[in-house]
Amino acid sequence: MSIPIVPKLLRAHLSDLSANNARIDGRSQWEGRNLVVEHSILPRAEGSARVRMGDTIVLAGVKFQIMQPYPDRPNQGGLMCSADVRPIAGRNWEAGPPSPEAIELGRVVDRGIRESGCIDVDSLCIIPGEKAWQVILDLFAVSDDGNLFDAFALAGIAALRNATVPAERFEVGEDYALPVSKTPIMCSYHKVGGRFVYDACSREELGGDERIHITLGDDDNVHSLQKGLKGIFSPEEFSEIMTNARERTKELRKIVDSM
Amino acid sequence: MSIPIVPKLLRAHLSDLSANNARIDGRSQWEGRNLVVEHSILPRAEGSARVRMGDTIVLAGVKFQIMQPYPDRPNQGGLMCSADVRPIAGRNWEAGPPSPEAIELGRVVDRGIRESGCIDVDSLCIIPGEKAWQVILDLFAVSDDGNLFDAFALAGIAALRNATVPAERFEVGEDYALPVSKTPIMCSYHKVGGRFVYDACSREELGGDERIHITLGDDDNVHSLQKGLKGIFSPEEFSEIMTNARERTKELRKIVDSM
Amino acid sequence: MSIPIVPKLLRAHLSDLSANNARIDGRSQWEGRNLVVEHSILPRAEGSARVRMGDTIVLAGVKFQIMQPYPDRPNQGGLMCSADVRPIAGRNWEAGPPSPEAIELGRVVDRGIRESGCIDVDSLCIIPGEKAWQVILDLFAVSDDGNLFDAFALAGIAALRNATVPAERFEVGEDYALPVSKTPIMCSYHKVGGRFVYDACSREELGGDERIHITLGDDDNVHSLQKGLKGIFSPEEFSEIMTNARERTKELRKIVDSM
Amino acid sequence: MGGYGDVQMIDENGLRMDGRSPGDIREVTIETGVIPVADGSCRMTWGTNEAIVAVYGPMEAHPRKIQRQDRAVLDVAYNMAPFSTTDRIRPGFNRRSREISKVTKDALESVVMLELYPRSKIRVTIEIVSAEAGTRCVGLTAASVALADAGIPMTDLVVSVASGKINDVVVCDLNKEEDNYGEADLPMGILPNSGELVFLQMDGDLSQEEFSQAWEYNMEAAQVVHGMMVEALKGGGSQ
Amino acid sequence: MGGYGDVQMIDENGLRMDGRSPGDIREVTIETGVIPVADGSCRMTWGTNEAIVAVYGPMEAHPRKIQRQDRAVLDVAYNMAPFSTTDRIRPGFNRRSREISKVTKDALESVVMLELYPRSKIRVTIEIVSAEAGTRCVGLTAASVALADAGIPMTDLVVSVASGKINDVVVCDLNKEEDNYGEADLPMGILPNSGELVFLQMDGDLSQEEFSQAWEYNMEAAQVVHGMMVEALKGGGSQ
Amino acid sequence: MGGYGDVQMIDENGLRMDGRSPGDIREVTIETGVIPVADGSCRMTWGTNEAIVAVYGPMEAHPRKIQRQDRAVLDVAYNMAPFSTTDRIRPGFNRRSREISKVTKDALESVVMLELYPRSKIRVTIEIVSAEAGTRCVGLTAASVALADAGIPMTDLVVSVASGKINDVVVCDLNKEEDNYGEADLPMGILPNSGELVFLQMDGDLSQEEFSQAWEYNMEAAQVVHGMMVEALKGGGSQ
Repeated sequence: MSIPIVPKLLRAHLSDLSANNARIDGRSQWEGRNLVVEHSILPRAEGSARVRMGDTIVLAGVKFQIMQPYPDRPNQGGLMCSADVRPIAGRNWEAGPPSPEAIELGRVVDRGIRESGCIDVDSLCIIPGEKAWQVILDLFAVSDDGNLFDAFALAGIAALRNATVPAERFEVGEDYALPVSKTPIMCSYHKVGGRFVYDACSREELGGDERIHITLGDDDNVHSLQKGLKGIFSPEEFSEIMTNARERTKELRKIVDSM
Repeated sequence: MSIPIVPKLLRAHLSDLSANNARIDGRSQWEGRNLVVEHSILPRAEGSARVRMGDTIVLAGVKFQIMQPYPDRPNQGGLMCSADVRPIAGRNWEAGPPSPEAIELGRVVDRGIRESGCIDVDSLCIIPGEKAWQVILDLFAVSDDGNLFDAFALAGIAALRNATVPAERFEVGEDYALPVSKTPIMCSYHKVGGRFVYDACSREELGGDERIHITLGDDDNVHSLQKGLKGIFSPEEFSEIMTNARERTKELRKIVDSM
Repeated sequence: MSIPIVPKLLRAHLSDLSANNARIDGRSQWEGRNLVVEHSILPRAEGSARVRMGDTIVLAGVKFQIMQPYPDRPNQGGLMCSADVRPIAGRNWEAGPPSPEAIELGRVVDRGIRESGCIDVDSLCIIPGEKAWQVILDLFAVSDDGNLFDAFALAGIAALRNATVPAERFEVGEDYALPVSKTPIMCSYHKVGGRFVYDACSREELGGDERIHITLGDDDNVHSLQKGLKGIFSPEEFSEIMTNARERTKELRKIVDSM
Repeated sequence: MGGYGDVQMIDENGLRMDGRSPGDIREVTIETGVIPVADGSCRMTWGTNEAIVAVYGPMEAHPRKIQRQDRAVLDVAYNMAPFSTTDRIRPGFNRRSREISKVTKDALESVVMLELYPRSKIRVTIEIVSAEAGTRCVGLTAASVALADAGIPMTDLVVSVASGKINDVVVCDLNKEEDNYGEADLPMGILPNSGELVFLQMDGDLSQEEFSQAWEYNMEAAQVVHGMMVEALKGGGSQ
Repeated sequence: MGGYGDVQMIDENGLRMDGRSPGDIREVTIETGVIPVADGSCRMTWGTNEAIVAVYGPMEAHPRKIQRQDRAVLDVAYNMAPFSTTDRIRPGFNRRSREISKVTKDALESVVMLELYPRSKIRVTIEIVSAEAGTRCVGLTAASVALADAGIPMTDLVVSVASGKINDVVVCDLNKEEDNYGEADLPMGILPNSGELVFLQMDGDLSQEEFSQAWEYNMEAAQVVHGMMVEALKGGGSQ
Repeated sequence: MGGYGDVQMIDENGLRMDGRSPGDIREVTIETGVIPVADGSCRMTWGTNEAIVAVYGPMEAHPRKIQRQDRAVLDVAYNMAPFSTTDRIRPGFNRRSREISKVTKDALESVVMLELYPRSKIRVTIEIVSAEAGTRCVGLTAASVALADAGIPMTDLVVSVASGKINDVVVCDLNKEEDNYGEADLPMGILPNSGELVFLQMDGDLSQEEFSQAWEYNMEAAQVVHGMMVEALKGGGSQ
């Protein structure tokens, strides 16, 4: 990703807004953007979802491959999560090998899903020691207006819950729905104008400081955290966003679970 | 390939020549350059050819490997065609991974040969499902004075017709001549000074517009087409060069078939 | 490696010193820097050594993998030697794929060790045709104040002599000391101010010309030579440094053999 | 081309397995303004193909060495998303995509009025998120719509269509099953107002008569699709 | 996290297999000035982890396009040497190392006073030559010592520590065996003077109560390590 | 080096399998001006080795950061074509080729009068289209002929020859079969007028006496080849 120069004016403007408890697009501190989650939208994928949060749009597609289990875990399949932000998604994203930003994106989303244990890797075994399913979750950004992390995480879990194991095509039995037992949800907070806000848009990302990503599970357990970018935060600030994340993840989980 | 800046003077000069039905090296519109085709010139290759068209010189070498057939085609071997234009061939060709120009070159020549069906991939089977020959045709530019496409295609089919399957070295029977049942021939046309000419030299390529490559088989059937570079052409222009290609490919096929 | 511009002043200074039979750090023509060789310093490696020559510091680590022997040499294991000079070692070393300088370093050190026959590759066989040990020697520069070649070669042979074959961890028998039957030693000479000196420091490398690397075995046999960098030398000059190398390698071999 | 086996793909009435006549194309939808952050964009479905295209620019061309004093540079990338095909595609370098990017760029450069924007860059990114057969045609057509949506002046739109051959019959716009058994493929990029061409590829085996028929089908189909493009550009418009 | 199996890692007295109490850290040593040719350096051992860090700069930033008019750029690379682990690591590109390099850079940029050196570059190279568990913490902590050793002004040192969970018990600073069976890992980068954070990651499974306990352990351990860092910087000093 | 087995490569009369005496070289041919578009070129066959070399320049060195104010930069690449060996070589990065490119460049820089062309670049490309044994020597020798053919001033030509050892006998210029069983290889790059060296490598096992013999053979062979180089440069000449 090419790094845009941050105009001082934008930072000053965001500070002023923040001092008046306002945001650049009129939202309140903890308010998310308009959210639309759709599934089954990619004809060639075994599971798919499209998430739109304001002007941020992402796709997620699930594909399956047959792998040989690792010798020390003969009964387990695998989960691979790959995030790609290609130049289509915004003028600052460039072609070429994955940027550090894209690598971080993919790894943070991967950890949230993986560590929640929502996919039981033992259930992916076909023949112990010989064949197992590898689930591949590909996250794809269409339009980046900020907070790709949450959009990817949401599309990812929605696509997994939408996925069918293509056993017939691989001639190893009948198709069945991929068992996904939990619904990990990520919420991201950016420090903008000196305070943290939920679901930053791209201008807030551009003129802001550090961001914190929190993934919580069905029982409010913490599955993944990540602080990104330059910035210092206090335990009190963290406590405040963690409290918000507990509420917000519940709301989002309802949307995914009802699909 | 580094892209040379096209001098406006050259374009103007080519236009003037064209208006007078002339070309920069004195040839007529459909006239090819001096052509020499030699074979058996590379001691380590199982088949080889050298083609010289004016100051353009290329080599083609055929090597064989044993591959496992693809599961869905257990009786078939494979053909791989790879074109490399390294810095030796001209001052604008640079080292590094293959340029878009070199990739296009290799793929267009490959398609012409492959789609003609001149190599019967079923004849490359050694043991069904286990072993088959992979034929590898490597095209190598020594001197690029324009129209590498035709030189590569001609050297490629000549080298294939010159090739011996090295069964003894691989301990799978006796050596035999690679069966090549047809002789696909490519003819290339560049738009220079507003009209198409056959077998452009490098100055014509530099000061010209689009190019069209036509590969015809023994029976005049079309096996491959490609339009390259910026430029617009009419159905009538295409019809004219197709007519020319039907004549010219017959002449070139005679040269190859008589070797 | 980024190439620093050589200040003419440094070259002139080195010439003056040379004319007075002196060196920039006060040593005589054939005098090496302070040398410390330590072993067993890397807890995760099966064999290791640290060499400090003046302000040049390197590490060597030996790891083992199980490989399938090559079909034509079913009773042989393998030796792989890899040298990496990462940005930690000096301000002119840069990240990225290995530079030509680093490739040359690794290959020259590799040849000296390999060609001496100090490792009997037949002794690395576990099950003929099925399993054999691959010995991997990784050379790692911590601080480059010149003459990484000799430091790497010395650390390399010391680490190999320190190595234990981890047969128990791989469940193929009991651990045993890697048999290393010989002690090849490299000595390097740089032309500085018009004459060759032994064990150049980085300022001598920077302001000098060509370098010559000589690896001699236990019986003074020559196992590897390499001339690097721009420069012309006479047979007489070569004869002089070869004579010196015969003396110096004996001294260094004593240090390694006594460990 | 595949072309092996003796699967019957044309019935006794001359109709294809999906009910189309030889000259018919699949269902097509076109939508503009689908990427809010882009200067122009287009989503096009064609059968179960889906291409999404973004246009950014004209913007500053950097690094400066890629700038041209007398015109804009056009940066065109065609890519297939990992989930766009039955077997997942590994991201990364790919000779096929490089070649399609190049010929698509060659076609678009023939119509975009680059000389209006010296020293600048226009970036066109074509992403195939669902692939059936004929993705290069869908991508090129959608790209010309996205350029128009971005307000970039062009001498004409480009309509790209392919015809081919199955069971020795020439047909227009092969679908996936037809493509598996196809004996030839002739994609063209057509300027609908003049009937001229900016893009042409072909592989397989076509006699001169078959070739003429395929050419004709493409020319006719281009007019049909062109109508839909114009309609979409009237109705949609970038946000 | 691993977390499978029912190996018992805590004894009846609440002590761990290496005799530590839940809140104890492993043995730590810190040495500065260990790389003669660098502007600042640090070798830190932590259990059988060993990190070596070199700092070069401030120096000219080139190529010029990476320069910033109002501050220095900080170039941070974290890498594991091939012989640092039981199974050899192949040199080359590695997504894990790229991510750790990025978050380490993000943490250090939060304290280094980059605005003092416009248009220049400071390069920090972290090499793990022996890895046990917690290498990213050791690398970040050693990097802040090496920066101080190079005389680069910082608003505070960074101390990085991780706590985790084994056998459903929260413990500080997992060693290798504990890590193999660990159920969670919470590394933090703490400013010892203010108790604020510049680095935070976590993966695994922690209830809100467990999370608070792990957080607390890290805060306490940071004070212990901070004392040793200050001591090393007094005693050692760059050559 | 191989060096295993007990194949007899020297007969009772001290002759080698191809009839040569120990000090003899294989047949050599040299031709200049073989690449019409290059500024200088050379084709050299040596046994069944064939090297083709092109020289381009002096020309503008770009990007500007590679320029040197006081001399030309010399860009040297050695490469083996895919069909040059019994087993096909995959194109692409190759540590062996990189090293040979570097030592060849080091050798040529020692004789080319680079200071005559400040800020410019001279490009030397060596392609081995048929390989037997000793390709680096053939490439270096042919490169110095191609540079002369391009009219680039040099203080001397470079002649490169290798001697080795088979069956414990030192012989000059190993052919392919000898190389398979060879016990040592000593390639040298010799200035024929002064007897000085610009290139030296060696691997294998040579006693000090054997080493002296191999050295002597190389010096003698260099004079023979030098005569042929001078002859070719008189007769041929670039187009």
